[in-house]
This record gives sequence, C-alpha cells and structure tokens, in this order.
Amino acid sequence: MLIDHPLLGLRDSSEFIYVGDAKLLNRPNWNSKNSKTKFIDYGYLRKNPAGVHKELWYHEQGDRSWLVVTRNTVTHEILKVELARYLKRKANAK
Amino acid sequence: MAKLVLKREKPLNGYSKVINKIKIAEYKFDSLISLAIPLKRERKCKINFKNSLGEPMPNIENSIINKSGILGFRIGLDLLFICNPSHSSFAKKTVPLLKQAFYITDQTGGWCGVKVDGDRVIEMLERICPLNLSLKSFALGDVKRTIMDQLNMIIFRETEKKFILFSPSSSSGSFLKSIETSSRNI
Amino acid sequence: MRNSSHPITNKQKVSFTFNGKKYFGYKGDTLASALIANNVKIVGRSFKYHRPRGIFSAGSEEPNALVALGDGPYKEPNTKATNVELFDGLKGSSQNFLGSIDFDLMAINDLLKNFIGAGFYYKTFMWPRRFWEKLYEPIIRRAAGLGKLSLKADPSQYDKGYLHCDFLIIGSGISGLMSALLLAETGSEVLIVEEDFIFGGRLNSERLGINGKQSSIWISRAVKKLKSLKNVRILNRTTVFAAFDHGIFAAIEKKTDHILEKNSKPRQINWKIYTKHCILASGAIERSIAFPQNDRPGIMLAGSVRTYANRFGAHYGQKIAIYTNNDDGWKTADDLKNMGLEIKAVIDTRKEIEAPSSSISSYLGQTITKTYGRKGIKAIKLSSGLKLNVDCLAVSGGWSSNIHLTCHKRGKPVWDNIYKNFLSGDNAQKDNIIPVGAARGIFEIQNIISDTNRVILSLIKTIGLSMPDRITLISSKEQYSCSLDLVSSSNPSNSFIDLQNDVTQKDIELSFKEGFKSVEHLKRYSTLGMATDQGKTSNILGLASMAKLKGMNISEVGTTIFRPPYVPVAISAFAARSRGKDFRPTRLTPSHNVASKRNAVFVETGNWLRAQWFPEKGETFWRQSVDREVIQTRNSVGICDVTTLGKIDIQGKDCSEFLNFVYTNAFAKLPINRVRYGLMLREDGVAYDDGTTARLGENHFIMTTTTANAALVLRNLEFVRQCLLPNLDVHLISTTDSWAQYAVAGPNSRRLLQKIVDKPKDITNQNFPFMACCELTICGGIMARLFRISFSGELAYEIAVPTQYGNSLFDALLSEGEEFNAVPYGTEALGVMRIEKGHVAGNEINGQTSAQNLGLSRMISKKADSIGNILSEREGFNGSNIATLSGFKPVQHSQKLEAGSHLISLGKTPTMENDEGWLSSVAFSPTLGHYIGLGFIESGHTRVGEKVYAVNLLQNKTTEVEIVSPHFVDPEGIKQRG
Amino acid sequence: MKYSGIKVLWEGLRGNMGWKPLWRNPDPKKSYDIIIVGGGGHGLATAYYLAEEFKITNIAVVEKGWLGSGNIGRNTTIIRSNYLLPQNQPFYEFSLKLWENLEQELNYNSMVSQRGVLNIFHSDSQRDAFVRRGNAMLMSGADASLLGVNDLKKMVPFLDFQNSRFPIKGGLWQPRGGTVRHDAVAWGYAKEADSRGVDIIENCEATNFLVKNGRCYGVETTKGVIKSKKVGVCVAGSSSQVMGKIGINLPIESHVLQAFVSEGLKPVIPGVITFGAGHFYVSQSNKGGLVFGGDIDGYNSYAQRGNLPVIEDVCEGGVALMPMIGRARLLRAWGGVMDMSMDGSPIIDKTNIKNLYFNGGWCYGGFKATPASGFCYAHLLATGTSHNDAKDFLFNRFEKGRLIDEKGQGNQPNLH
Repeated sequence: MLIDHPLLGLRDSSEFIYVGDAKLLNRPNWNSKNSKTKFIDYGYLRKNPAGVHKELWYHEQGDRSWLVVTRNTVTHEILKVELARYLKRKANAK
Repeated sequence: MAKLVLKREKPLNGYSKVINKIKIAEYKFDSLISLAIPLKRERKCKINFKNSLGEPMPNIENSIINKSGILGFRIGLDLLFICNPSHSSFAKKTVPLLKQAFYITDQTGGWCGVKVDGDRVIEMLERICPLNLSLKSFALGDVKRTIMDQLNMIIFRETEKKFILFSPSSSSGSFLKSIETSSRNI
Repeated sequence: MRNSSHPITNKQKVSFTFNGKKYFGYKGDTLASALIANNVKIVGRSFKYHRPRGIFSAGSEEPNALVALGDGPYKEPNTKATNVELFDGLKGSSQNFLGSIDFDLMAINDLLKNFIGAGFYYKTFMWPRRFWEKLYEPIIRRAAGLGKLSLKADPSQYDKGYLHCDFLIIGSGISGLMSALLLAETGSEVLIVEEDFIFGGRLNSERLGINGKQSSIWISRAVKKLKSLKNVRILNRTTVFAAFDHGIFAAIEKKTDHILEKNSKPRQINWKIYTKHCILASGAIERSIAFPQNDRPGIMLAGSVRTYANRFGAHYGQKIAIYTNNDDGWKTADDLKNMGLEIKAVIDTRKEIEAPSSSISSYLGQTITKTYGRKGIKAIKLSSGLKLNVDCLAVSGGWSSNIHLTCHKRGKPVWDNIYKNFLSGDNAQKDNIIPVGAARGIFEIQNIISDTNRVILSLIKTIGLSMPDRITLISSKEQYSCSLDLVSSSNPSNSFIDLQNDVTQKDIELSFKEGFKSVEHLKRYSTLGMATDQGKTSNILGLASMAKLKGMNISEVGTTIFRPPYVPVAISAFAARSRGKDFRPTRLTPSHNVASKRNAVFVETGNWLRAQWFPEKGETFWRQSVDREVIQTRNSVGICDVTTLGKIDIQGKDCSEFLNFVYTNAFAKLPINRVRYGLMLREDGVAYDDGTTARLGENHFIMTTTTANAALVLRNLEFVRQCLLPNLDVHLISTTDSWAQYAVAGPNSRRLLQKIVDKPKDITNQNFPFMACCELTICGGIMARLFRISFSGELAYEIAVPTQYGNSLFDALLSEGEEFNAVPYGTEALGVMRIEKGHVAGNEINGQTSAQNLGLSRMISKKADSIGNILSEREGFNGSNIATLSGFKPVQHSQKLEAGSHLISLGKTPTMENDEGWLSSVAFSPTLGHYIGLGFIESGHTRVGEKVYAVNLLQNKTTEVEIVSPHFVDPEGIKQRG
Repeated sequence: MKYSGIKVLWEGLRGNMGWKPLWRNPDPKKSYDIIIVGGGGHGLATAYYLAEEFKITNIAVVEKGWLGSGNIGRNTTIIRSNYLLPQNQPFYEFSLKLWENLEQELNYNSMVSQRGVLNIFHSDSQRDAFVRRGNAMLMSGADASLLGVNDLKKMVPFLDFQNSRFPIKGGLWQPRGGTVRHDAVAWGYAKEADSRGVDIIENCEATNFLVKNGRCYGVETTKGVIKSKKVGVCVAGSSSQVMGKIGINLPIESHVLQAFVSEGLKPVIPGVITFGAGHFYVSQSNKGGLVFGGDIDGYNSYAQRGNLPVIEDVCEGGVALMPMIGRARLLRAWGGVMDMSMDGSPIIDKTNIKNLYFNGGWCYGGFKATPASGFCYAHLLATGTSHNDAKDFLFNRFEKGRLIDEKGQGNQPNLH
C-alpha cells in the first residue's frame, strides 16, 4: 500500500507501523464518572467496520508522525490522511 | 602516570572503494546535532537559524549548505539536523547560538555517513531504496528518511548522481555491506 | 523435426542433455522447441495416473512438460520446459516416475483409475486408525509430489529492487509496443516488461505481416526506438507476477538462468514496481478441448503448434490433424501447410460454418471420440467412425484473455458471450489496470491495432497529457469466432480436463453427483486447477463441464479466483538478500572490537551482538568464566557494555508532566542531577518496560529503556506526545546509538572512575550519592555522562561517552583497572547479578505480568493520571491470590533449578489444577554457592519460608525449593549506597 | 452413506454410479430449535455435536456462501495443543483428542496426520519460555519433549545450523501435533450432521436477528424469516459485521492473514516446523506442496488478499530457517479474514441478548480448535452453561482483567 503522508507525499506502507482504530485518540478522563467502564470500552471494544475506517499509522521509518488514515477495509482505498497531532489539537480546542 | 587519551574512531574507519565505477566513501563529519523546534516557536527558530547559519531554515525534506560547508536539513515538522563536516568553531560559537531557540541533541556518534557517487549510482540505489529517485520527485538538495535493506536511513541528494546516506552507527557494518552488495549486483 | 530453411538454423548451435541423452538446438530455442525439433515426445508423467505426457503449449501455461533443470544444489524441479531458454550445456531431466520415464512403474495407477478417482481417499484408509501415519500416508506421500528438491541450500544469489513509472506496460506484443510508443510520446515515464527473452509477443508466432513486411522488422524498429528514449525502460525475461494495492506490482527478472556460467551476479531480481497506470498487454491463452485420450504426447495446443512452426521451425511428425471449435485452429492448418506439412484433417466441432480453406479436408460438426498411441499419438477416430493416422494433433478450444493480474485484487471477471471469454471486470478500471489487445478480448489483428489506438489515446486524453498521433499499421484481415464446445460426453473417464492433476470429465461428474457443485467445491474436491499451471488451459473446460451438468450458462456457474503469483516464483527470490547472516542487520556495541580481542563469546540480543562472557585461558566451560566475572566484580570491579539499553533524549518545557503520565510513578519533583527508576504500564494495566530516567536540566531528561523495547517505548512516547497530549512542549530523540555506555560495578568502581574523571569533579559518596547523575568530562576534556545506578546491587555507575570514543574508553577502563584486577563481564554475569539482587528483566516483564505480580504495585501513583493506571485496578490484577514475584532456592543446595519449571504445593500432583506458578529466571549464584531462582507463585509474598515443588516434567525432575525474598544479595542495599 | 475401502472397490467396479451427495440441499423450515449462523468448520462442528452429543437435531445451519467457505477453507491446516496458559491448554488438548478420533467418528478421511509439530528456539530466554510451556502441556495431559541441537540435526538435518543469523538452540516437540486436510473436515461434519437431520442451508445470508424484549427468537435471511428458540453465531472473520447488526461491539478486529503453497515436491518436510526468530511455519501436504505462512499483514482488512511485504517477510524466514527450500517455487498466495481478539484468545459465550450466543475471536488459530469449539459451543447452546474446558472464554474477562494473553502483547490485536 501507499500512504499519502500530508507532509511527505506518497510513501510505502512498509515504512509505517499500524496501530488500529483512531478512537485511541479519545482517551477517557481518568477521574470521570464510570472511568473504569470508559477505559474498558476505550481499550477493548471496536466497531471494526467493513468499509471506511479511521485508523492510526505511525511513520516509524520516516518522520515519526502519527497519522490518522481514512481507509476502506474492503478495497484498501485510502480516502484521507491527516496528522494526528493536528486533529487532536483541534479537538482539544473545542 | 601517562596522560590517558581517548581515541576517536569513525564508524567505517574512513572507508573508500570503487565498485562498478561507483565511488563509495565514508562521509566524515566533525559533528552532527539535531535541533528540535519548541512548540509554537517556529518563527523564533527561523530567525535564529538564519542568524546562526546565514541561510534560511529549510522546509521539510529540504536542505541548506552554508558558506562554511555546514549542511542543514529538515526531516520532520519540528526536527532538523545540522551536519558540520569539518573542524571549526561550530561547537563554540554556532551551537550556543542555536541553543537560544532550539532544543539541541548531539548525535555525532549516532550516525554513519557514506557518500556514493558515479554514473550508475541510481541503478545501485534502485536495489535498496524504495523512493522514486527521478529528479522530478527527488530534486537536488532534497533529503528523505526511509528504510533501505531493513535499515533506517537518511538520504541526501547532492547532485544528480551523488548522494550522501546516513544510517545508525551501530549497524554501520550491515549498512556498508548493503551498499557494496548493491554496487556489485548491478 | 526442424525445418531446415527456418532462420533459426542460421543461429549458433548449442548442445544440451535431456534425461542423460545429448541433443542439439539453436540459440533462440526454448528447451521445449529443441525437444520438439529432436522429436522427443515423452517429457513428463502426469501427477496421479503417471500417464506419459509431452509438450502441450509454448508458454507459462504449460501443464505437462515439467522438468528438473540442473543438478546438485542448483537443481530446480518442476520447471516448465516451454519457459526455459536453451543454452549450451543445459541439463534437463524428467521427473515424477519410478523406473524410467518411458517405463514408469507408477503407471499402474492408470489401470486403477476407476478406484482412485476424485476424492477416493476421503472414503477409505480409515482402519485401523494407526495405519494412517504408518502405512497409508507414507505411500500416498511418496507417490504424490512432482519434482525433488536437492535438499541442499540454494547456492544462488538473489536481489530485490524498486522501479517507479507512470505507465507499466505488461507485454511487448503488438498492443504493448503500440501502447509504449504512444505513451512515450507524452514524456511520461514508461516501463515495458516482457516475460519472453525476445520482444514481440504473439507476433513472433504468426506469419502475418505489418505494413506489408515481416512483423519482426516492425518489432525491432519499435524496440529500437523505445530503447533510445530516455523516459522508457524496457525489460525482457521479466514476468509481472502480482498486482497489489495502489499501483504496486511485483515482477521477477531472470538474470542468469539462460547462461551456464553462474557468475557472481544475482540469479533473479524481485522488482517492486510502483506505477500510476498499468497497461495490460498480456495477450491470451489458448484452452484445450476435453475428449477421450486427449492427453497423449503429440497432442498440443494449436496456437502452440503454430508457434513452434513459425518461430522455431520445429514440429512433431508429418501428418497433422487439427481439432478446433473456433476459427483460429484453421490458421494453424494454413501455416503448417505452408511449411509443407501434410494436414490430414481439420475437425471443427461447429456444423454451421463455412470451411475457411477449401484445400484442406475438413470435418465439420464432428468430434474426436478416441485417440491411439500411448507414447505418442498415432491415430484419431472421429464421431463419424472415421479413423485417421496422424502423428500430431493440434487442439484449439478458443482463446482466453490473460486477465490473471486483474483478479489479484479480487476483481471479478465478466463473461463475454460473443468471444466465449472472461474479460476483466470493473475493478480493473478502478485499479488503473487497462487491458489492451487480446487481453481485452480482441483477437483480430486489425481490430487490435485500431482498438489499442483508441484505448490508449482516450486514456491520454482523460489524464490530460499531450496527445500523440495515432499509429497507423496495416496487417492481414482476420476473423475470429468461437463456440463453447469444450467437453465431449463419450468416455468421460479418459477425457482429461486438467492435464497435470489428471482431473477427468468423469471426476467432474462425480463431484456433481456427490454435491460438490459450487465452483469452489468442485476445485477443492477434484483438485481442478490446483496444479503448478493453476489451470490456465483447463479452468474454462471445468466450468463448461459443470455448467452443462447444472444446466446453466458458464457465466452463472461463476469462476474461482486467480490468486498471485501469475507464475510460480522461487522462494529465495522473495527472500533476496535477507538470507543467512544477512537475514537481519547486525548491530555492534561500541566495545565490540575490544571485546573480540579479549575472546568474548557473543550472543544475539535482538539485532545486537553482545559479549556473553569473556573466557580466559584454561576456562573450558562457560560457567567458569561467568562465575569468575561475578566474583571478581563483587570483590573488586567489573565493566560491562550496556549501550544496547534504549536511550531517549527528552527535552521541552513540559517534560516532567509528560513523564508523570507515561510512568506509573512521579517524576515532576525529581531534582536536577538525579536519577529515578520508573515503571511503564500498557494502557491495559500490564507492565511492559522499566528503566531509569535522569534529569540533566530543568527541561532535559534522559530515559533508558530495556534493550528489547527501545523502539516500542519511543513509539509509545510519540503516541502520547502527538495523539494524547499534543499541547505539551516535549521533544523525543533516540540516542541509543549516539552514546557508548558502560556499567562500572563493584567496590572499587569509584576508585577506578576517579582515575579518569577530570578534576575538579568530585564523585565521592557525599557529593555524588546513589542515584546521582551529571554531565562531566573525562580523560582530559571528553564530554561524558555519569549515572550512579546499580543493576548488580554493588556500588556501581554507568558512564557514557559519545560512541566514537566508546571502544577506546572500554579499553581505557580495563587498562586503568588493572591495578584493581578489573574484569570485563558479559550478559551472563550481568544476568546472574541481577537475579542475585532480585531485579526483574525480560523473563519477568513478559507482557503477562502486572505491577502487582512484580511486587511493584506501590509504584502506581494514585495522585495523578498515568497510562495503565485505571485498568490496573481491575479485579484480575488484584486480590490476595495473584501470583507475585518471589525468590526460590533449592532445599538441597546441590540441586540445580530450571527456568520454566512449574510450582506445586508439596504433596500435590503436577496437574494444571494444582499449578501455582513458575520459575522465570534461574542462575547459579557464585556468591551464595548454590542455584537461585526468581519466579511467580500465588500469594508469594505471604509464603516466605514455605517449601514447594519445582516441577520440570520435560526432564522428569522434581526439586523441592524454598520460597524466599527475591533479594538474595544485600537486601538492605547497603553496598550500592556505600 | 457409509464409506469404506470395500465400498470404493465396489463402486469402482460398477462405474462409480452409486455415490450420493454428502449433504442434502433443503429449503429452510419455518422454525428450528437452534439456528447456527455460519456454515464454516466451527458452525458445522457445533451442529454435529448438538445432534450427536446433545441429541438436538431440529437445527439449521445457515451459510451465506458455500459450505466450508469460512476459514476452514483457507488455512495452513495445523493441529496442535502446545499452549501455555491454563485457560487455553486443556481446551486445545481436548480438541486434539477429538481430532484423533474424528475420521472414525465421521466416517470420513480428513487425513488427520500426526507427524509432529516442532517449535525452534534461538535464545536462552526463548528456551525458558518453551520449557514453561512444555511443562504446562505435560501437566494437562498433552505430550511434549524438549529437543537439543543434536536431536534436531538428526530429525531435520536441512535446517541452517551453520550460517544462521540467529543460531538454532533447540526445539519444543509435540509428536501428536500435525496437519489435517482442512476442507474434508467441513465436508465430514456436514455429512454426519446432515445424516442426523440437521438442515444445512447454503447461499442463505442471515441479514438480521429477530429480537423482542431483549430476547432473540430467530433470524431474517435472504431465504426468508426463520424462527428458533436459540441462535448461535459462529462466523469468525465476519463476527463484527454480524453482531453489529444488533449493535453489539466486540473486542475484535478483522485482519488479513496470508498463506502460501509451493509447487508439488516429493516429501521433504516431515511434520510442522516453526521458526522462532522470525515469522514462518511450514508443513508439506500429502499432494507435495509446502504449505507455509507467517504473520498477519497487520492492518484491518476484509479484502481476503494480502500485500507484498508480508510475503517477503515469510519467505525470508523460510530461507533463513531452511535454505534448501529456496529453489522451490511459491505457487499460490491467498488471504483469509481473521477475528483478531484483544488478548489473542477466543470467546464462546452468551451475549447480553437472551438466547443469542456467540463464538468467535479465534485469531489465526481457529482451525485446530474446530472440534473442541464445536463441542463446547454445542454444550453452551444445549445446556446454557460453559463446558469446563472453555469456561474462561467469556466476554467479561476484559472488564474483570482476567486476560488470556499467550503472547503478552496486550490489547493490540495485530500482534497476537
């Protein structure tokens, strides 16, 4: 596969490490109500769609960016690639 | 007691060889440091970089060479490398200057450099480098970090047929073997 | 036989052997064409019934002519003779026979055909049960299989490579070359890949001309022009064998397979091709017809007979019949006739056609019902009853577009009812694979020319490149139509559908009868299409046969999936250079040279090579060296290279907040120039790494990780930095390779270091206590870092210098240490001392143990959030009966302990129910004079003093051990603080 | 139909005219006692054991595609019980025992071939882990022995003992492990379940569950509504898709695992051999092909096909371990979709919807589990309680923190 890195352009997927569901960006607050239940959901439950999936890839052999890749798990078509840190900062700002 | 002196050793002991008309030589440098741009300080860093090295801070995957021959390249959003090939007042003067804006990490011992040069250099690199080396996508002065023959490498294009490759120093033996094999195999 | 006026006879003559016999051929031959020219008919034996088989095709679709090439370690079984470029000195041999190729004893199977049809083995060989592995299976296994491996390591070299282009053109037939010429004009990067050793594809097999001249003239002009262009690259002997995601293709280039002298160059190159578009000019493959005894040597595909005649001037026999269900078969008749051979008959299954040639005796609407000649065809019998003597039968079941590659991404082929052919589906378009020519289902040359122009020009227009002029070529007028008469109904048990796997029409009928009707069931039950040719000439026959049985159209029956690779590829070619010692890169520590000089024995630790121990004269057993290293270190001073531990430089204003979060324990208040031990959990609460982190400045820390987890920890820290806390100012750089770091341990370690530390730095206990650290200079100005940390439990330090000085420093420490009898020690002594001290390592932090298991639960700060904090509170991690880290010693001090033993209460039997824990690390302690172990046992911390069994059933050994504190040596830590 | 050597001879003599379909092709009835969703190996085994052991025969197995088109149709055919953890080891040993009698029980030769499974190790700490594992195997009644380098040189002399990057230090050997002709397992179970009255309905996709007041009472299918007292889902590879229809999120990701077969060769590999310093395992089929595989590709995928880096990685491992296979050629590569669970172990459990049961999360070890999975799932469906050997394969182990993590990789499914 080729991943269109937002800063570096197309790169072979073998430069990357796959980690999975981008929901891992949304770590629960540790002292919120039911935090244990939230952490169990965060840690273990997955939507696992057959279709469009937002997921985390780490450019370990490149610039060490964490990317959020929107990819179709049936066709492997990649629809969007974003820097995780920008997405997270944007979310934090809200 | 005789004064104890520690000897400084290059990763490849100054290796140099020609294989299939490709010149392979250890690229020696006096120091190699990385600069991290503090959060939200890119502007300040740009000014500092220009003041310290006399050249504008390069964009990602680009490089500069200043008039003292110092090579600077940017490898990530907030990460640059400065490679100082020859002994100079760099450590005394420039580094403290850069420290005013950047976080600095000395990596001189961490990397091994090899310069490859010759008409068939692209053919050789094709055997290990997954990147497109055509000038259209890899211009002069470009620098990229990738994986070659299982090793994490930084590749810098000096001219159309001259490149400098950097790889972690602990695996410099495997790195050199990989380049030698590629040169022989074409 | 060879047509003596064919141009190939002007080429260099070469000699080769086949089955030990010497033959001659010409440069430009394939092994198959040379065998045909020498009239060798039996080339191989079929898989199951061991029927004699000859050459069937002229390409990579060959089902029959599998041979072994070369000998010794170079032996290459299962090679298709049709794909082998002939060279002087080639050695080929037949395979899969018992006795000789002409008299194969295994041919007895042919007589048992009725009893060993499809799936017979599922129904028998079940009694008595034990006979399967002992008797039945060994016989089956020996009978099955095809060629033999040499059992020697593959001696050849292989390589990989990466190519990039805008257009990858697969095939250099007329449509491939035309596409290349058109696309090259646009200035795009064009790569043409041809499987054959000559360019031109099918044109080489045909007599038709281009622009009124021989087609070879046009081919060589086109190739010459393409080769002259800077933006075009053209590879022959290269097969694109797989299509992957996002325009990535894999191809194999044969570099030295066609020469005898194996030079030092790689034999094959495995190219990974990145392209924006792929033009699939892969042509078409002819299929067979299933009729009784259709597998005799001398029965060949009609198009291939034509190839051998036109391209190689080679043919079997003089009296040839053609059996066809389409117009193309007639072309073979024409060409052979033109060569002066006798065409006995053209039998066309179609009744309603007009015979294209009146000068050939033709039998329309007839089928072949029988053939004669076990070792080479002698005669055929027609449905009319007419018997004709022939010595070669050319068969054409029509042409199938070669769309293999368009299916690799699970594209579904679509049935074209006009040409009776599967075409690539919509997926191919989406994947930017654009078939042209015969691969697009166009079989008439004039149409191929105009259609290729149209397809490529419209592609260029769509992309928006500059438009080239269309290519005007004139060739012969051709017409192609085809019927679906592919299987005959008489004598199904002798009508072969899949030649290599011996799947007959009868087997298809049996599959149907037993309910294996879906194409996937049919394939799996009958083994149709599963041989080394992957059914390239037979799949459609199987489908047609099943369609007939089901009363459906072939398009409703569906098709099984073409999977990569398109042609079989040597396993070595995928491994390429990553073999033997180069399987993985090797990382050397900075002291490697000094250690080598001191005869160190090295051990692989991940990709690192580390000194394991340093044997001295007279030491014959590793324990002698290790015990000495431990004793000498504990008595005086020892030096160990610990560079492999991961080192991460952490800088930024928010470092301490960051470290608080990634470690379970607090780091914010760690004073400058101090070190602290830290434990990391995964988010699921399980421990995964530990190490020390030193604070060098307000905004500067240095973290160490275990050797094994160096990359993983950096990755996880980057995750926190970018994905969880991106508003923190933190920067991470791996400096593992940048610093050489040595442990200097033992009561004399301070005195040794004082010899090299530059004044005025004071490292006395008062000014540089346990867990202190600093930046300093040594040996007259070399920058260094000193950490007072101890893994051994001794008074100890770790000293780091820039890597280039590492070798020299190791040497210096040893020479300066001579007065203390300083000793270099390796990973074994390191391990012994850490077990003696009760420090955990990889065997304890194995990804299955929690802080609670490790006895480190007090390290989880509940004052602040940290990774893994919450989930470590789950009940399974807590409770009084969880296994905890304990020390163990044998009750009888002379007894040995084994890591991996399980722990059982005294008096209990060693069963899973009674399992209470295990020994994770053991060592002989030279300090204590007996074995000691670390391990985990239920409620271990409350059971100190209890005796239990350590059970090692693998060696049938049970040892009584006492549960003790894991800190065997200096539990109060007096030494390390001294 | 009863199969035997005599029957084969008899049919051979009379032109093989008397063979009958292995299973019927029934239309679905209006209702059943139990519907199994998924006609792969585990689903068919479940139906068989329900009928044979628990005498429940009013069962339908509904299968979206063709019978056996699940992962039973694409795997590397290995059976073994060399597990470490007490929650796993007895289960896989139970499975191995069922394999040993399967052919006689099903009257179908699925070629259960116990030629042994060998795990090579290359370092002292790997050896320690294998000793621990070998002892766990022996403690639960399985077989295991520890082999040294000299034993290996005799048993598998073609390994690279000389020039390997990671030296071979020994191996853990389970003689009773081996391989099975995978498709035949599905056909055998189907044949015997069918003969006991189970309706196997192919080309029938379960499109939704019928649920009322938190109880499941049947399924909607492409062949209409079918009611039942209980529904057992058994669709590893598609678990998330099927359970997602009623809003259940699972601790599972779907990943692609590639497998490979070489051209046919005369016998060279005696049993199953796995490489401990890379990702490679190999056996040789009775037809002669080397059947081999390695790691999953590592990204979520339902595409049933893989990519090049893993093919290369697997072949590197193969040539590193046994350089004599280098000139053998890879003939075919394929990919299957794996239910990769969060701790690498399966789930056989009730769901929070009454009468709806779940079996999945087999990672890439589902094939060897087929008989025990079917047996234990049948037990759960028939009795409402877990079978003793599968009592820990529960959903709640994640919330309780009682993980069954053989590899110690945590909630990172692509590493299991």
